[in-house]
Amino acid sequence: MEFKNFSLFINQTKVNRFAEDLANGKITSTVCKHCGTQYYPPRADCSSCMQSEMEWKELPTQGNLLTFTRIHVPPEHFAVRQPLMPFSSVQFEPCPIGIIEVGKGLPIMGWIPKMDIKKIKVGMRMKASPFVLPDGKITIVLEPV
Amino acid sequence: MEFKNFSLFINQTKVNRFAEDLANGKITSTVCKHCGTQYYPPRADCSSCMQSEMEWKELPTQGNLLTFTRIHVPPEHFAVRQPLMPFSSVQFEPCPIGIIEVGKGLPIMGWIPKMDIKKIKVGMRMKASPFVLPDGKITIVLEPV
Amino acid sequence: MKKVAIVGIGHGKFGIRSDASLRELIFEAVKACLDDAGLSLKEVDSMVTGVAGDEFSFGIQPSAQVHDYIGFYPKPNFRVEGACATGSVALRTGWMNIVSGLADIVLVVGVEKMTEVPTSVATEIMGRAGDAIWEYPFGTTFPGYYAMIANAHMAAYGTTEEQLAMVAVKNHYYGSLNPYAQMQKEVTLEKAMTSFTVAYPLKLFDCSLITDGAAAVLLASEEKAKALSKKPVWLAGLGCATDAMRLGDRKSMTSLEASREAAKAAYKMAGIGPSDINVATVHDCFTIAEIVAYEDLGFCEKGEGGRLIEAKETYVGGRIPVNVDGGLKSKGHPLGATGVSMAVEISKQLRGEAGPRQVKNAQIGLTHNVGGSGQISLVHIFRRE
Amino acid sequence: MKKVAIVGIGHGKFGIRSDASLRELIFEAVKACLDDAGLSLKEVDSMVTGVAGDEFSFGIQPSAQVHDYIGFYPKPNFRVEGACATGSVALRTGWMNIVSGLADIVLVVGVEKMTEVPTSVATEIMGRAGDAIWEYPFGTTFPGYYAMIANAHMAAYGTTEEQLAMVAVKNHYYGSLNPYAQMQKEVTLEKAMTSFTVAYPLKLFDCSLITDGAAAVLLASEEKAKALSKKPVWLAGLGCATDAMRLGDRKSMTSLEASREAAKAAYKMAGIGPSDINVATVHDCFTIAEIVAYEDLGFCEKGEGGRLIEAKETYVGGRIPVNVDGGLKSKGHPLGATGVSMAVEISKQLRGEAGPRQVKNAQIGLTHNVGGSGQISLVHIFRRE
Ligand SMILES: [Zn+2]
Ligand SMILES: [Zn+2]
Repeated sequence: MEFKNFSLFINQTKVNRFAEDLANGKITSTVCKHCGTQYYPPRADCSSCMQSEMEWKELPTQGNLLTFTRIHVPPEHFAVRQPLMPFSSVQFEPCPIGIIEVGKGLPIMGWIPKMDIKKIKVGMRMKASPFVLPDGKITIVLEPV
Repeated sequence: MEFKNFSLFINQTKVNRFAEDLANGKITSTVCKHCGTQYYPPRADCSSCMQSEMEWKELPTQGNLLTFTRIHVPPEHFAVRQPLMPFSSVQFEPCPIGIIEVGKGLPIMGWIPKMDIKKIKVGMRMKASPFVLPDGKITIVLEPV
Repeated sequence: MKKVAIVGIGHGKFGIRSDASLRELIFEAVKACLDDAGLSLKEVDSMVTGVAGDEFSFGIQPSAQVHDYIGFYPKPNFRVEGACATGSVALRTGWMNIVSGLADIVLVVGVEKMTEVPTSVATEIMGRAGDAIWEYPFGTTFPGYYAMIANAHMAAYGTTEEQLAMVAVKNHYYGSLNPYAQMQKEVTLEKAMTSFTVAYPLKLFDCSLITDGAAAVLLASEEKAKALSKKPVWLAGLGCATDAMRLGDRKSMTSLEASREAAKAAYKMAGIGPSDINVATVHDCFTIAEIVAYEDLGFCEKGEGGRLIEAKETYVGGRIPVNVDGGLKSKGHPLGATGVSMAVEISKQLRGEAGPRQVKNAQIGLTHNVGGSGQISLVHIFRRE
Repeated sequence: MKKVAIVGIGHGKFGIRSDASLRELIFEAVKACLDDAGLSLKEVDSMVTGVAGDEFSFGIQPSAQVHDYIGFYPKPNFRVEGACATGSVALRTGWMNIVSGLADIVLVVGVEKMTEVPTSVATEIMGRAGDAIWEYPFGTTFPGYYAMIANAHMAAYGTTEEQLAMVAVKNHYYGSLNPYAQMQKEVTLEKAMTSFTVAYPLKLFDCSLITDGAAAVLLASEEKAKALSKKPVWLAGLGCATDAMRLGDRKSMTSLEASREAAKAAYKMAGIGPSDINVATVHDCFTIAEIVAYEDLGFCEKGEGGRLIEAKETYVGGRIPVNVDGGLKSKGHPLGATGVSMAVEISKQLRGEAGPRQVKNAQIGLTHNVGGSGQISLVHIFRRE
């Protein structure tokens, strides 16, 4: 699984294992072996202690919604005329997105495909899961628990 | 005739009449009505006197070759796999380009489709002419006189 | 520390400028600026160019397009960039040029030519002003980032969609009085409230525009400024700060820490506080951004921004007039030009030349300019004396 | 004027770094730089980031990727750009930061991640570093611009293709002694002469490479430098100048006026002349560029550059050793990093830490960094005391 299948643009990073893990059903973070700081999105280097020995660790997947939106005017790669726009059921119903906090300083961004925007509330409990799109790309979805 | 047919990227400029003139067989410059400075490439504004009233004037077309090259590793828009690479006869014979000076401070860049690179010499007398490509794009060629 | 003043201002027409290229837009602003200062380019020592996007300028080193076209070479000029705060980064760099002794008179220009690329491409370029690796894959856009700030702010403080729309109503009103503004018509609260959703809850009238435009200011050392100008506008405080790249990594989702830090630095340097400001231009790329700016700059308490606009305290005549040039919202937001345009407007106000938008006896003004979704923020404070 | 010194240097491995992203490359250089200085980021006041291309960094405000990843926020950081001279623009801006009094310790970083885009796209991006409107439509590339300079120089002064190749031979030799260089093998004159033509008359070995890499330096005020460092390297002269955008509009086709002007300013500020320089890194994006630089910097008379390399006067032990770190040619040329990398190398030389490449008792060094096809040039002079 190439990292680009998640990131769209970039394939070359020391944390490209993330996409592989995602394809295997896991949302992973990195933890600094020296000072214990945990990073999501994962980082290959620790900005707390400037060391670069990290280990991979699966994240908790449940947390409270920090915020959300639904983008009706999408950028180039998500234009509605493109068949690949993820989770777009009808032309004028793009999918909401949001950010949940699964631990202190551990925010997970994801699509919220199953919810009416009016029913999404800041603070609601949600769960993050990997999701493989029909075109082979891989991403993350959030749903209420 | 859209300016982009000459410039490839940009259509929006105060001097877009240049492409129109080129399509009509003329290489044109602008001349400042206040101080008489002549500009090629044409400019809508005079950097000598900071005024913006210009008139269009056809350029002399003959001059001495200032320099030249032949680019064998072309950029994206001129890649040999593209059918539009101008004046490319065989895959490994891209066309030379050069700059002639048709007056003090009036350099014209152009393709030199008819010459063997070994026969091109700095200082040789050449003539510039507009040239319409098969795809409708318009450019400038240089040939010895 | 040496003193630096603005001794010349120039502003081109903002809008969809399909008549002009980037370099031609700059020429208009530079010409106006030199005329205003009564100087020629020969007297200028150095230059700083603010352009936010290579992809908008069709090439790296857009600064070369500028120094070539206005004929400034061989003197120093280079580009600075801080996304939408680029113009203020240019001003900061121009100030450093003079105070460090490298130059006495510096031309600071900002420009962006955004409408030559298709709107969806412009939306993508700006969407990647968040984190291109970790946010953009979720289809994020500029309105999207600020919509997430809006939803968090509404949940935390009860800010309403009406209050957001009230910012649009104010800024369109003042835009209608600014001949350089892209939008020169007023909008009603009802029209703003019923416009289509761009990124929930932000509607069309909550969003600034995609704009072509340029602005320029001439900076001078104290000695030169006093010799050259009857109405120098002194740069009294500078602040610049940064924040995490991704919204989710920020200390707060309802304020911009970079703005709070930049404001703190600028107030400290100027030796004043928020209540001393007579007029301000703040970064209203979206209506929620103006409300958050009220709070981050100390014009009201945290969470009170919505109520500040509701009480019309940011109109001329109110407690603290904000964006009475129309703001990014109505004047337009050509990324690299915006910060310089803000300095032009505050200079007009402090000189008493703002016409129907004039804040009476304005002595101290402030500009606030944010890049990306808050990764950088710059605050500048200007004084008449 | 206040004095500023380099008190820390850091250099990542240059090359095809498909193992690392832009932000990860920067981390390597910053970590090495802090370790060298014996400082932590907490003690650094401000930062300047040099990145040349948005299209290489996949987004505007690449500086935010940097301050986010190394955890530098909320302190000031922004991007500067001058095409291939970006790294030197960053150094100049860092210097201004300190001398203007805004900061005492400034981290200056330069980075470019160029190999993630296809080579033809990289070639296009750099081709548009000339005039995208008036030159690129003729299929111009970076090698193409310098090839035109080469043909003009050869016609005017009898410079030969062999002399060009001799620059490559020298720089590959020194690259083989530099563990951070992209190419670490020597090349023979015959091999260089028979490599394929990239842009007539420039052959493969006349051209620098497409490179990923990062470098960093820490600048400090005089007081801090003396307290922090046993071997501060003083920035004694700065020069920055510009030129017309298009080759055809230049006063000369055989020299870079921007370099001549920048050198004049730097020599004047340092109070020295070309013959005082013990070691130099010059902008050899192409072999002809190094020969032209010899002349523009005053290391030889106009037109004598070819003969200077032929006489091996720019080797260690020669009259003026140039690019004894391998130069852009062999070390690689990650646009935004190059100028910072040059400052790192000169610092090593002046500290006496250049190992097998050391110029004996080097006291005064010079860096020369050109942007685009000569639209901007920066010259910096460094002293041991
Ligand atoms: Zn750690
Ligand atoms: Zn004129």
